[in-house]
Amino acid sequence: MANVAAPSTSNSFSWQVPAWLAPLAVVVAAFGVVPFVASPYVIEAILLPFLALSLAAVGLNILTGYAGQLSLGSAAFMAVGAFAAYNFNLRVDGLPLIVTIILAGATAAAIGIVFGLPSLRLKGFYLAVSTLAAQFFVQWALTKFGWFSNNSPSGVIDAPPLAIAGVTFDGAVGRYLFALSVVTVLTAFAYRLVRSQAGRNFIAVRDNELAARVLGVPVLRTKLLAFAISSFIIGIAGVLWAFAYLRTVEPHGFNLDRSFQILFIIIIGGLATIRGAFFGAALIVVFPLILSRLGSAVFGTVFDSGVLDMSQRIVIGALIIIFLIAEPDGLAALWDRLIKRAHGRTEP
Amino acid sequence: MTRHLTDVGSIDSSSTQAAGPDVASLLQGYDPGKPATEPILHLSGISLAFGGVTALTGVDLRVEKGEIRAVIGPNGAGKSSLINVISGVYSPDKGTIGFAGQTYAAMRANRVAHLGLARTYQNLALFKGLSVIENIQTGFAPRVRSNFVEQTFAIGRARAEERSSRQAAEDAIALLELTAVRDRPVSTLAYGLQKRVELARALVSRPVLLLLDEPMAGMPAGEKQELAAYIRTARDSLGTTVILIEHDIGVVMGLSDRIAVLDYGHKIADGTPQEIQANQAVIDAYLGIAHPEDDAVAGEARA
Amino acid sequence: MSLPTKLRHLAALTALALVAAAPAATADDQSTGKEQFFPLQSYRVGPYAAGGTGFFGGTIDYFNLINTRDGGVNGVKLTWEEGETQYEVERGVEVYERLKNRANIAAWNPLSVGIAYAMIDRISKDRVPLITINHGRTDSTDGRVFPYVFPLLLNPYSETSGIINYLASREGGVDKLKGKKLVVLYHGSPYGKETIPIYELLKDKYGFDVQQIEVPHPGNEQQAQWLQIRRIKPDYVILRGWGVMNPVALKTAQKTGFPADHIIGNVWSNSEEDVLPAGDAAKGYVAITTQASGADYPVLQEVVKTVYDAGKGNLEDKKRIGSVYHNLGIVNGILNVEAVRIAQEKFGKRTLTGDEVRWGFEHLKLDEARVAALGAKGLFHSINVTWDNHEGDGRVTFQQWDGAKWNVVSDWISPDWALLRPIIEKSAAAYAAEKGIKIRTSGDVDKVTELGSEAPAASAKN
Amino acid sequence: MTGFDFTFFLEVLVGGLLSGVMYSLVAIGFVLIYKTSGVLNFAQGAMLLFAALTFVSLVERGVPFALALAITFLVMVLLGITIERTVLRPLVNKPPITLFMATLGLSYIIEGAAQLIWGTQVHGLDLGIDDTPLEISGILISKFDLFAAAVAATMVAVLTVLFRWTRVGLAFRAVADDQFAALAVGLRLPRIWATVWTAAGLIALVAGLLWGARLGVQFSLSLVVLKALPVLVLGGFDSILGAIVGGLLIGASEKLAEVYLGDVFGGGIESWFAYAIALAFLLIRPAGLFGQKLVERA
Repeated sequence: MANVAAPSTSNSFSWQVPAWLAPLAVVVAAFGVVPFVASPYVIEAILLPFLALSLAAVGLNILTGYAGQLSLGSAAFMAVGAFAAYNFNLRVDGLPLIVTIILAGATAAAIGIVFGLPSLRLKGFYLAVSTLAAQFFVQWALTKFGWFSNNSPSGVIDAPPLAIAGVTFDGAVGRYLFALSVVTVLTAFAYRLVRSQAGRNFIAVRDNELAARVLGVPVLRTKLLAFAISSFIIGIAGVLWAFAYLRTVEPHGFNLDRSFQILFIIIIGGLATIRGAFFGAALIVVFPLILSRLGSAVFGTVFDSGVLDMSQRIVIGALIIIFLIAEPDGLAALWDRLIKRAHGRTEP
Repeated sequence: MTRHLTDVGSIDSSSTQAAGPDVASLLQGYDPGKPATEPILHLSGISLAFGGVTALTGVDLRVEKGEIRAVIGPNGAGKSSLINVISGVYSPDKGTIGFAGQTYAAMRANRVAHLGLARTYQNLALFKGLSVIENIQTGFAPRVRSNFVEQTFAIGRARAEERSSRQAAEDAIALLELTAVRDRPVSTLAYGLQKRVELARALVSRPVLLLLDEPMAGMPAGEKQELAAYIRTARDSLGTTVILIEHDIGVVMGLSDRIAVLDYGHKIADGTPQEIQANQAVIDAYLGIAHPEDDAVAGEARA
Repeated sequence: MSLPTKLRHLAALTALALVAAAPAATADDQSTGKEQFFPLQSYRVGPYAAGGTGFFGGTIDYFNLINTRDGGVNGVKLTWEEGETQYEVERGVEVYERLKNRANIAAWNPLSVGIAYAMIDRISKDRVPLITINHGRTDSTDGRVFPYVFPLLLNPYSETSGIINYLASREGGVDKLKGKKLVVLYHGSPYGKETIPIYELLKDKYGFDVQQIEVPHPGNEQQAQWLQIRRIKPDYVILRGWGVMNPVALKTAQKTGFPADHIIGNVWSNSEEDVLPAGDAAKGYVAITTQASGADYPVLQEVVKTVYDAGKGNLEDKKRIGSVYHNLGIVNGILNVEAVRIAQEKFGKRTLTGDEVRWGFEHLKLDEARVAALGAKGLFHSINVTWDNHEGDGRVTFQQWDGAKWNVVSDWISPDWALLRPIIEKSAAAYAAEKGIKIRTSGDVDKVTELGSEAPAASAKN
Repeated sequence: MTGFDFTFFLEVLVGGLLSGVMYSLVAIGFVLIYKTSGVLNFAQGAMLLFAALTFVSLVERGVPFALALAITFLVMVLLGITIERTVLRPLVNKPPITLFMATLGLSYIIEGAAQLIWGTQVHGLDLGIDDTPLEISGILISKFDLFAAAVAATMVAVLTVLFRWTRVGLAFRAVADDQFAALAVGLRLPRIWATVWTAAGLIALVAGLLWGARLGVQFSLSLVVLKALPVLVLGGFDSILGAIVGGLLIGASEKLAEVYLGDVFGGGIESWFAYAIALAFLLIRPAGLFGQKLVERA
């Protein structure tokens, strides 16, 4: 009986950094260093949207990246989360913020399951288009029924102050720390999840649904679970977007463009990687700012802001295509390669 | 070989409990070579057609516990349709399927695993995004009772389940000698290795009945013999009954206990390899006909 | 094979550039000269670009006029910087965060309800006025609760009342409204729904019949709505539209045989961009406005002469000079500049703090004589902002589209402010209670953050 | 609501059917590309905007109608070829979902480019068709809608002829049935794709002009794809007949629902109702309108 020749893996020779060290360092820096060095502008205009969108992308990645169910309705679940949190906070006296957030996520999860039901019958583009129903229905319902926005005449509502156990997360740094904590906890959860049996089931359903079913993977339950967990996380991302970042909640901000934006994040960052969501969000949030700043620095007032923004739209579209062609595994894979190469160079 | 047999012995004793009482009782009656009185699988009068094109007509098939049962036939004879009927991918138009003491009009794909059935595919159906061991662990799915919260936080039932699925996967890896590649992404493996991973994935849940859909298609001769040996190991050490669909007569003759021959959806012969070799109908319908050796690419419908 | 490789390198390079390029920090522009800075959250891209280019073009044109012709406001130069928002809230917030630390900010002018809402907390903390001319949050009219927010000239409630008053004058008196049938066709958004209760209120008061029909966003299909209208056979249809919904409404009205001159547009349905795509179907259509269109007014002539003829005009297409949005921008420029001027009279002819400019807005009284002196007679009527009335009793007029341009077809009409004020106060009081805001009294008005006592940058630090 | 006004019902129905034709017009562009390359081309809306904007800008610059049409035609051909070269060819053999995402990126590029080249101004577009209503036994019918329906019918006829009876059509169908097989028998896939994308560009031009005449040529024009998507779900992504029948069904039921059920839901339900119809239909009849293998299709 022939034995399989042991393949020589390159990393078996090199010294190994524990896998948890890098993320831990990032988290420590994010908590311990960033609040002291980042200007309010960086926090308010870059880090807060970055955190909220990263989290939304982590959520979508579970559904689309891991479980293979393409969704174009992410923004709707963000909206559900934001409005649910607003209403729980408003209507239940003395509800702790943590509970409010969890309930908001649970509400989004429930709605996610409802809109995930077509996935039991539909696949691919048919499913993707059907998730648009969520997008339009949720937006319609939130504007239609004034109750959701506490009958505010304009439909735009103000976020309540963020306070946990008497500690108020006011000001830019406070809201940043609040958002960062939520994102850290949920990312850790997602990281564990995708490595568990449930995570393996997601990938099995994605890669070969029939084989998964014959193997005894509960395919329908797995799909609905993916919808539920994904919506839960995206819903909480919506809470961060509304409560920590913009401080107002309005349905228009959760439109189809936002759904596409989140989808772009996971494509560019890398499907089915947790890190990818953060890489992608960083690019999508920071890149336009750099581009417009660079543009106005280079061209001055030759072009008005419109031209710059138009070019930016083109560049983002082109980036997506370039990534799909050249780096289908996204920034996360690119990063790995860079690290590997750097590694290779330092070693004799 | 001996080393593995001892390994397998230890697996058996440790996993009887996990396998569940029904499987255990089924295994107890196992006695290789001698057909038991009650067949483990009994197809009778199975007919199947796709929009007027007949795939199977009145096929009967008895499979005894512990045997390696081959189904052969030329291209388009209905072999894959038969395996898809047994594994619940297709529902037959007529006929019944008797399995483990129950009779069904049709199997349901999402239930077969729980009944103790596992299969491989003519065109590999591995989960490309998972590593070798993760692929194999997926085969443990029918035993999983814990929910995602337990699994995520490794608490409650999930803790024990993860341990036993890991153990079962490690056992299968050892049995099929995949240790060197256990953590590699499955998509990076050579074709023959992938076939073996698929076999391991099917075996990990200790199936009562294992369906192999052209496991050797597209393999060089040497690898075929190797895989045949692994299949025999699996049967010998785990007591799994095997139904094998294969093109390559030579491999089948050496590997299987009994052979059924399909042609144009009809069963034209059934018997021991020696009987089949001597059967004139088979020689006419099958052996005399030249056929393309490799049809792994132009595969039959998997979906 | 070579293409993907090349692309891969390109992707790698881009990613590297992104990682390397740290986000540009905001540079504090500590200029020593006398100047007053206007951050402009403009939008020249996206679905509402037409409105953005006209409005911000007009405001910038007027600032240029003041700088070139007068050398600034009493020698204080006006400066500005644009930040593109695409009408999106988060981009507006980004621009706000980027520009808020600049020195000498006079006021913010976002021309977007969403952005304005997101800024209310922030500018209140920073003590810089937020101008939402013709739009914005209705209850911010109540200066007792919203000291820094100014929905100048017209809020949505006044607009509604103005339209009904116009219909009354067209019918020959308020009593003639009784028994008339109106349909309000509104955009399916918070903006569209905001005036529903006001129409109900006015219905009860005047005894007309009103049905309010929603058009889902974006409004590119209105067959069903107009067939309903055809069945209702109303005397007037009030169009509370937005963007593409407006021309489609006019086109569909024509298709279903409803006369255009019985359709009355609101303030977001009153521009050239709203009627041009409808072609002939828009002929005869009437819409409310706070500022007349056309370039015949002296101030516009001066803009053309001083700014455009010197090649410094902001509009790319000179034909748009005097268009509805451009003139709204000009009026917005006038109001901002005059507020600065009024504040200078109190605090000295120097660079002012935002809070001092706020004081200026709260004393922004331009009567007809002053408006005429500014060269804007007929362009807009007058304004009288006080510390507790941040709208300033703006008058409205109605214009009719003749296929090529708008013509004014009514007098200056006053909305029924007395009727609306209690609703506004109630809503503002609720907001104050929710936010724990102390309601101001007239005594608080003159308490002003002065230059140096607390720099705006310091208050922005939270 | 007392008494059922049958004339009114008919009027709503006819109006809905005619609206449906406009949806079909957009949907056909999707179908063409899906049939041959298995891609849901989300950039169809952007192409529509680009075509209409190019045409109207040329006309406004004094180019005669026919010449402007010809130039736009050429531009769309170039666009089709460019897309094949730069996007499709490098992505050949990638999963459909990847291609779909690439078309999302493509739509950003085309939208940005269209507005960069031609500006963000709103344009009126007059095709010279009077949109006064015809009254036929008490029912108002729009002349413009009739014209649009005639154009759609002509287009479908032309496409049918093209598919059934020409060599190109044969190649199209071969590719649609099995890309690998087509490749194997030596059909030149790139050329066929370029042709198909060009054809889709032309459909975008026709649809863009008709929709542009209704809405004005502006950014929102690209949003009409959202009206076409439920039609595709209902009719199947790969059936031109499905796109037509689906469009009619969606148009009619959406309008009837808005008028008769609108009050129940509080109005404004059109934005999602079409999706609800399409989904409900698929759940009841998973095979779709014409028995395509909708559900198993990945």
